[in-house]
Amino acid sequence: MVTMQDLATPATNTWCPGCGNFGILMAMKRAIVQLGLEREKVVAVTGIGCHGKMTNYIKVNGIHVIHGRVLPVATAIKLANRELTVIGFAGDGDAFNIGMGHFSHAARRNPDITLVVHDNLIYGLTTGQTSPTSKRGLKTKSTPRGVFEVAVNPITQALASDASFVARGYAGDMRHLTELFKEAITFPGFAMVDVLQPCVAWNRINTYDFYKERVYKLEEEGHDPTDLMKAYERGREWGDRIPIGVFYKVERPVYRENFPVLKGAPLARQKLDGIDISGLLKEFA
Amino acid sequence: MVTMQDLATPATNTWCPGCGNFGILMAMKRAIVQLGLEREKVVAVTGIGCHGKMTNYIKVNGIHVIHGRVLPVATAIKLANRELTVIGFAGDGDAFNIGMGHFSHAARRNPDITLVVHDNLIYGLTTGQTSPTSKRGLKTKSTPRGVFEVAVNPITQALASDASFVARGYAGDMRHLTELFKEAITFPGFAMVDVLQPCVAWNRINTYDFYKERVYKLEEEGHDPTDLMKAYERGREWGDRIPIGVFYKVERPVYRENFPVLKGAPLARQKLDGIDISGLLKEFA
Amino acid sequence: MKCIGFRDNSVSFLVGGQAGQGITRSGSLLGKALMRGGFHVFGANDYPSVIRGSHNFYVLRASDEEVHSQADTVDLLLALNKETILLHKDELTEGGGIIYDEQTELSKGELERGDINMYPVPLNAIVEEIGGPSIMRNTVALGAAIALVGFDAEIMKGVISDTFAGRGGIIEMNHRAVEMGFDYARENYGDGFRCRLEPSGENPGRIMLTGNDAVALGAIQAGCKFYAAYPMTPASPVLHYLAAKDMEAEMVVIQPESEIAALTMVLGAAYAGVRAMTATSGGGFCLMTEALGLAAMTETPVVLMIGQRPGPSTGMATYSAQADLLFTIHASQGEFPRVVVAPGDVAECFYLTMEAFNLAEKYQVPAIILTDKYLIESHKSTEPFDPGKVGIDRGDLLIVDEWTDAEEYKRYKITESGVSPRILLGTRGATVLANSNEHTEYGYTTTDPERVMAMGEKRFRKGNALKKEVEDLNPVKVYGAEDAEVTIVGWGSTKGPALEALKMLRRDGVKARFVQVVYMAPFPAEAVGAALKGGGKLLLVEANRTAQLGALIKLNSGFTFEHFLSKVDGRPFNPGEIYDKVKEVL
Amino acid sequence: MKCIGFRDNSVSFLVGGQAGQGITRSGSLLGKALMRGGFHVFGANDYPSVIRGSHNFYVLRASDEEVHSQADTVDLLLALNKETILLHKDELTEGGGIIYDEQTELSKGELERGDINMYPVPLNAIVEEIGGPSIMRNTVALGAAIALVGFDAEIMKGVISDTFAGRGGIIEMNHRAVEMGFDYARENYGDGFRCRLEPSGENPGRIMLTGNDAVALGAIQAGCKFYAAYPMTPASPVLHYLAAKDMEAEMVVIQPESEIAALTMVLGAAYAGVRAMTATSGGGFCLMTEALGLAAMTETPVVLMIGQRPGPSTGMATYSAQADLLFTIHASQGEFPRVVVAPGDVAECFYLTMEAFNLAEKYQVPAIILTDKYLIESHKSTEPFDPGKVGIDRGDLLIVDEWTDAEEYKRYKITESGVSPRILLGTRGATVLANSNEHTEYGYTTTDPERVMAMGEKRFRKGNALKKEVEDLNPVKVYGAEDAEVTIVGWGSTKGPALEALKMLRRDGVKARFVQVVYMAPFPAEAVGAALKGGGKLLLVEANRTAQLGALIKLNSGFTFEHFLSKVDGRPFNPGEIYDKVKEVL
Ligand SMILES: Cc1ncc(C[n+]2csc(CCOP(=O)(O)OP(=O)(O)O)c2C)c(N)n1
Ligand SMILES: Cc1ncc(C[n+]2csc(CCOP(=O)(O)OP(=O)(O)O)c2C)c(N)n1
Ligand code: SF4
Ligand code: SF4
Ligand SMILES: [Mg+2]
Ligand SMILES: [Mg+2]
Repeated sequence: MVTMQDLATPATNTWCPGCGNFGILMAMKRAIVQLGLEREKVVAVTGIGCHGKMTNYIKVNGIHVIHGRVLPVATAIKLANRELTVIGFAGDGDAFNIGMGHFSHAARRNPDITLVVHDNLIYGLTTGQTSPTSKRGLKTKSTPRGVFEVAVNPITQALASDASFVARGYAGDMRHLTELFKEAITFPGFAMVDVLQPCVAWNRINTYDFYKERVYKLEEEGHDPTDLMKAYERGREWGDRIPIGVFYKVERPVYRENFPVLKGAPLARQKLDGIDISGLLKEFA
Repeated sequence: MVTMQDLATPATNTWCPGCGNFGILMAMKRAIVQLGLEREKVVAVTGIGCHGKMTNYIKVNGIHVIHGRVLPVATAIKLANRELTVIGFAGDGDAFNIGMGHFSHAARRNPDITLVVHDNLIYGLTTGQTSPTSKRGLKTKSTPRGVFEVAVNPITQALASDASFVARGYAGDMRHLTELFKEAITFPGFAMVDVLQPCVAWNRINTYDFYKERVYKLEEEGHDPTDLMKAYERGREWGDRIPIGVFYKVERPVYRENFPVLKGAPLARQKLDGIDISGLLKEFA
Repeated sequence: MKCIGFRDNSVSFLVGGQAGQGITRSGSLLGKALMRGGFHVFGANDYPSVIRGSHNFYVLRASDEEVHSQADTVDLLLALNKETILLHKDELTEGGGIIYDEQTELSKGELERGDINMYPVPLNAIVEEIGGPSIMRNTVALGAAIALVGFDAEIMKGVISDTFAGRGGIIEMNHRAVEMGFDYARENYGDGFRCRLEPSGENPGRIMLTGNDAVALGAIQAGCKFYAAYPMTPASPVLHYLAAKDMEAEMVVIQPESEIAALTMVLGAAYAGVRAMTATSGGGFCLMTEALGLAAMTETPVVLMIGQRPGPSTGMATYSAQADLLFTIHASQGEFPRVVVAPGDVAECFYLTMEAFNLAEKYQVPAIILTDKYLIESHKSTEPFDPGKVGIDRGDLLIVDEWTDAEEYKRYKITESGVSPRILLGTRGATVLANSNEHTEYGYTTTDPERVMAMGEKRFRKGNALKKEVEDLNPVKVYGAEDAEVTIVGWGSTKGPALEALKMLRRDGVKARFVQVVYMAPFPAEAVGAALKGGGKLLLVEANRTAQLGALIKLNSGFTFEHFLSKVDGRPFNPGEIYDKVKEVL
Repeated sequence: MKCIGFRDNSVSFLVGGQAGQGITRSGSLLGKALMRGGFHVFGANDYPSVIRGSHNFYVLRASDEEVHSQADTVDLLLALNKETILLHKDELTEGGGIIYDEQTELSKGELERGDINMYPVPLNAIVEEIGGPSIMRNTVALGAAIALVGFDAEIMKGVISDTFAGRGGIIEMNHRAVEMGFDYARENYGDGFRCRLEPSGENPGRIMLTGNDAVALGAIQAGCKFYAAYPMTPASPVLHYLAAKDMEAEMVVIQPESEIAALTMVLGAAYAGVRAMTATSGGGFCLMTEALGLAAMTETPVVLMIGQRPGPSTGMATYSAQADLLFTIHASQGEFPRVVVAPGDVAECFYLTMEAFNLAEKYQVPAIILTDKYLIESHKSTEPFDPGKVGIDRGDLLIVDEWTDAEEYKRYKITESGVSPRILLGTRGATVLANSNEHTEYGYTTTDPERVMAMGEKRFRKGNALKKEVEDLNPVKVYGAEDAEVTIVGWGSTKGPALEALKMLRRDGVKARFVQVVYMAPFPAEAVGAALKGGGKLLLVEANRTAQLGALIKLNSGFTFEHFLSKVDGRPFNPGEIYDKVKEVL
């Protein structure tokens, strides 16, 4: 069985002390250990940003891609080899600004992958500009008078995109987050976990203190995660109370069912010798 | 006053006979005439696709851009000169596939522009591939066994993105469409009109007959366009009954209010002489 | 088999009408029939970016020897509307003919040529009699055309049966249309037309297909199992073909949300160990450039076809150009080895696609197949492909169940060749870390100057090895005279017209050579040098304004071109244009 | 004013510590103080892509004559942690010194140099005494440093007052920190350190700023009213600066959802008649390439700054490179004229940004300012900018209320120069149609071969006119000896180290020349030719592996380089490296 030790890497961690990413990393490692996954069968796909360093810090397969492209890469890896557990890690900017174009499409395809959004409501690695999830009024390097736009809401975006598993976690609640990760990873279909992640360097508003006072658990308030309209309503809640937990889940056909060839061995294991196109050539003769 | 005649161009129309785009073109011309807009003060921004030919067929200012980029171009034109009425024309592929990344962001900024989506549920100009709004099961050149993905729903996408005016029209109902266009154009903020547009060449399912049987008007059923949750519910309706009309509208600050400099003359009319950076240089001295 | 043309042993047809009238389809049906009758054929289409209406045409040339391109002139015009007559009458050879509907009203001034034959045929009336759709007028015209050139209606009917297999009624009606057109022409015009294409009675077993078809087949044969592409003219047919054949090809075929998604998906699949590919045109390639660099940095073997069309920007979506060469070679930030290969005919489309997959995997680099609209949408008859000719070479990809080396697996192990062994994801005992940041051998991010230099050098060593291999791969082809007075230099689709021009020059006794540069990156500097030496006057032929291949040759091989034949209106070169230029140069 | 260094009239400092410790800030405060004291300064930072922790450093060099780059060695090390000592001790000049916290434990083996001076200072203790945050240790060290070189604490305090204007408490504490560091060093180390930087007592009125600052100021001065950019190192500071100054600059400043949005927004604003700009680095530029072609085809004047960093792909985000030149020049499908200009110092950043705006509008083409991290993040002191030097020239932009010509307005009117007059949207009596498809003079889509050729030629005529103008704009600068034994050729940020190397060579009596190529597109072939002629041996210096400028020179001007000094570890050239290479070449 894989242990926490097995998941460690020799890379020096360069996140700021106190960064919410530590909580996410730890919860993810625990989830992997508790689910008994083999590290060779797990693939982490990361975008560019502080969150993107995940691939350096967790000893599973990994590909650190370019900014915003976690989802198409992750989708394809899963199609290429369904024996792999594919987990994407994206920043809020990564997922909902430059990567926004992929989000709804991944969701509607419903590949059996997990997307963890390290949602610090800010651009961390590029030193503190506004993110699409930054709330109105947040002062950042690029919005010195405060953000004007209405923030992107990952929960309602996911719902409107027909995502089949929509959840929010909090990096400050490790136990809860670990359980969410386990549920998302084992959920058959596209599972998004938006994680509230304090950025101690740049976001002075959405801090641990901020969340501690506000965060509550959907499951403790009898939320029914199969009720879409209720999910929309809870998803819009952000103020004195901020819900975490599973907003919505529904099982529907996963993307790989679209492809007859995937009924056989994983693509990556298919032999390439003996291919015969002579049948195909007939139509051209 | 501008007349229908004034809005004609010498370009030969190359849409297929019977194409729904004719209805959209006509309704838009009527809306412009009825609103008494000057053609020099209107700008059409078009994407690439059959819809993109709009700029060739309507005698207002126009810029035919690249596939998917109608919204950022339109947003900037309006910021550059608020005296212009800016109307974007995008295809369903243009707006919701390659251009998806801009849609939510335009909506949440709330520039005072109109977006008309020529929603034929197919790729027209590229000869009939699936579009993000193609419904499950539609057989196209790229999905010969039928579309697998859940279709993108422009209405709920717009709602989840906090668009302030969300409507659907039908190219087969010119009078209704003209009124919608007028309302959208005069609405202060980001106004989307998703237009059901039969493509007689490639979409053999969502035809005039298909819509004639199904389309009904929200305003005739007492829909309250200020009720967001009701808007979501109506927005999800697609079957025997398909609603058209205004799903939702709410007035909120428009994007230009974010910029102090826009309180003065339009940017495009600002004089460039006499700029003096000596004050700014002080901090470097 | 007998082919008697007006000026040579080839006959040229032009089928013209409106978009949506099935012009390309008709022309290619005729082509296939002629091919089955023993002839070599080449067919190219011309159409604007319009679904219905607007003028479309298809030129088809047949001969008893290999045909590489359309001709400059038309021998027999199949005019499905009056516009076609007016637009193309001047292209007709003296003695040529026009098949058209008998009810077409042609006023005197409209056709000023007395030197051609008019063949009115009751196209509409016959279709009405049969009770078919109006598009069937094409078939009537085809019937008339083959009658005029002395061809066999049965072969034509056979092609129709195969093409519409399973659609009984349509086949029957079309057969009748062929027959009635054939009979009408026979009866009314007899043997009057002087061009002849009499079949040999033996089908030589060739295939007729487009470059797109050939690239798609090459991908299948190469074991490509994952294809993701966003529609873009002229590359979309690869998507359509593979989507239709995904079961036979055992391939996952996806139309994703954008070109960015397409290439990043391909990259994901390739990282997981699957041969994967995409195709696009210039605008889509722009959007892929960032992921191209990602493939280079992560050393992931992706394959990408570009179908060039005239730019800048949207330009002319349905026309052809060769103006993206330098962009393709330099695309993406930073410096890295890549493969850019430019096939010049359908057979090369097939074999070079296979080679591209091999090189991509052996050197773990992105490989680009650089084509253009004219190459990938034109039909050509060719010998059936030999799958064994190239074979599959996956290089240092280790497919094992378990990693048993004492040393931990290093994705970017520094080796002498620069190539680091790959393994499949999921291999027990090893995890694979790929990284877009500069990285250590294990794949961890680093900015340490020495490590960074070592990794960069490793990638460049691969590039050198790749260059050596390419120099051995026949990267430059030479056609024609050893002792040439003039050497025509070109690439990609200009090969066809250039080879036809060579034929014409040979007939004139001019000693000419054609040098086709096949590999653009790594650039085969030596092979190009060898091919140009002693070639007499040098004439560069490219479908661009800035002589892009010329720049590469000057830079790498030191040759400069005094003569440049450029074509930038989106239309292919005609052989005669090249011929004329050679004559001018000499 | 007196500057006495060890080997020349310059003194070098290195401030080192952890990310998040304000290293760059400290170094630049010191730089500004020295500048106000009459010295010329240059400061460069080095940091990994990490927010907290990890080693960061800043090198600052000051002299009584202009300084163009850092030096090879360090005279005085300000070590805010022990790691800094261990990492940089070997860079110290003989006789150099280290300021560090007195409590740092250095075991014997760790510092093997007996030839340097150790200046322990109670950095922590002083900060504790003041009750300031630990980041204030920097200020104590600065105080000590200026004491050691004989500089004036009051000037330093003045800089602090200005920098933290309005934050009274912070100013006061920092003043005390300077004083206490200063006094401690005076008392304990007196005049022992041999480097001196005694101020002249007169502030010469120079400014010290980065290339990013200068580009931003250039944009403001050029009348840029719209700036949209997606954050990307090293170009983000332009966004930060302009966002902070949007009122003063009267500019709309936007951070949109992606680079695609950024450039298409800029294009929309420019189409509407507003001067508009964006900035990015390689990965973001990849995403902009499609819109770049759109700007070319629609003839919309957009301005774009690229800050190069090492690729491929994410590479090393916070380091420097010059490997995107050929990509930049060839980016986007099709062929079109563009401006690519590469400033080499902060003043050029300012003036060439202004020139870029003018050329973009005069020729209605995209203009790119090609820089790199080293250039745009390093500080340099320079003469205050002269806004009149370049001026604003909007070319054929007609700003009128009404279009009164008898002829209807044609956006793409075919003119002799190739430039078609622009008008503002909203002008009465005229509508403006821009089109990414090939188009007629009015802007309607066309594929007509003659129209298409005419429009393409029109665009190329613009390119020729642009080329002529560029040849007149000082596109190549020559420094140093007329009768040179050796000519160093470079571009962009290598200018600084090259000029420093020239100084060193002059001291040695070597006759050397430095040729800086400023305009990359259109390439000033003649000016380059003139500059290289008679230059003796040619040495190319570039921060890339494939000699990209070398390729352009070979292709356009016919010169080849036998000698190439390349640096690809992301770090800037040191003058000594160039000097050594020249010595080797001679
Ligand atoms: C194409 C591209 N544009 C911009 C960047 C620069 N960049 C790196 S990380 C980042 C955003 C970081 O924000 P987020 O995604 O929220 O991640 P975080 O650092 O907060 O985890 C940006 C813009 C890039 N790497 N690539
Ligand atoms: C970057 C890019 N990719 C692909 C294309 C090819 N293309 C042109 S139109 C189009 C889609 C058309 O569909 P839609 O947007 O729905 O417009 P419609 O033709 O149906 O009006 C595509 C993919 C392109 N022009 N640019
Ligand atoms: S900048 Fe913010 S997100 Fe990044 S490591 Fe520091 S605290 Fe974490
Ligand atoms: S293809 Fe469809 S959308 Fe395009 S013009 Fe024809 S009917 Fe209209
Ligand atoms: Mg973030
Ligand atoms: Mg469509």
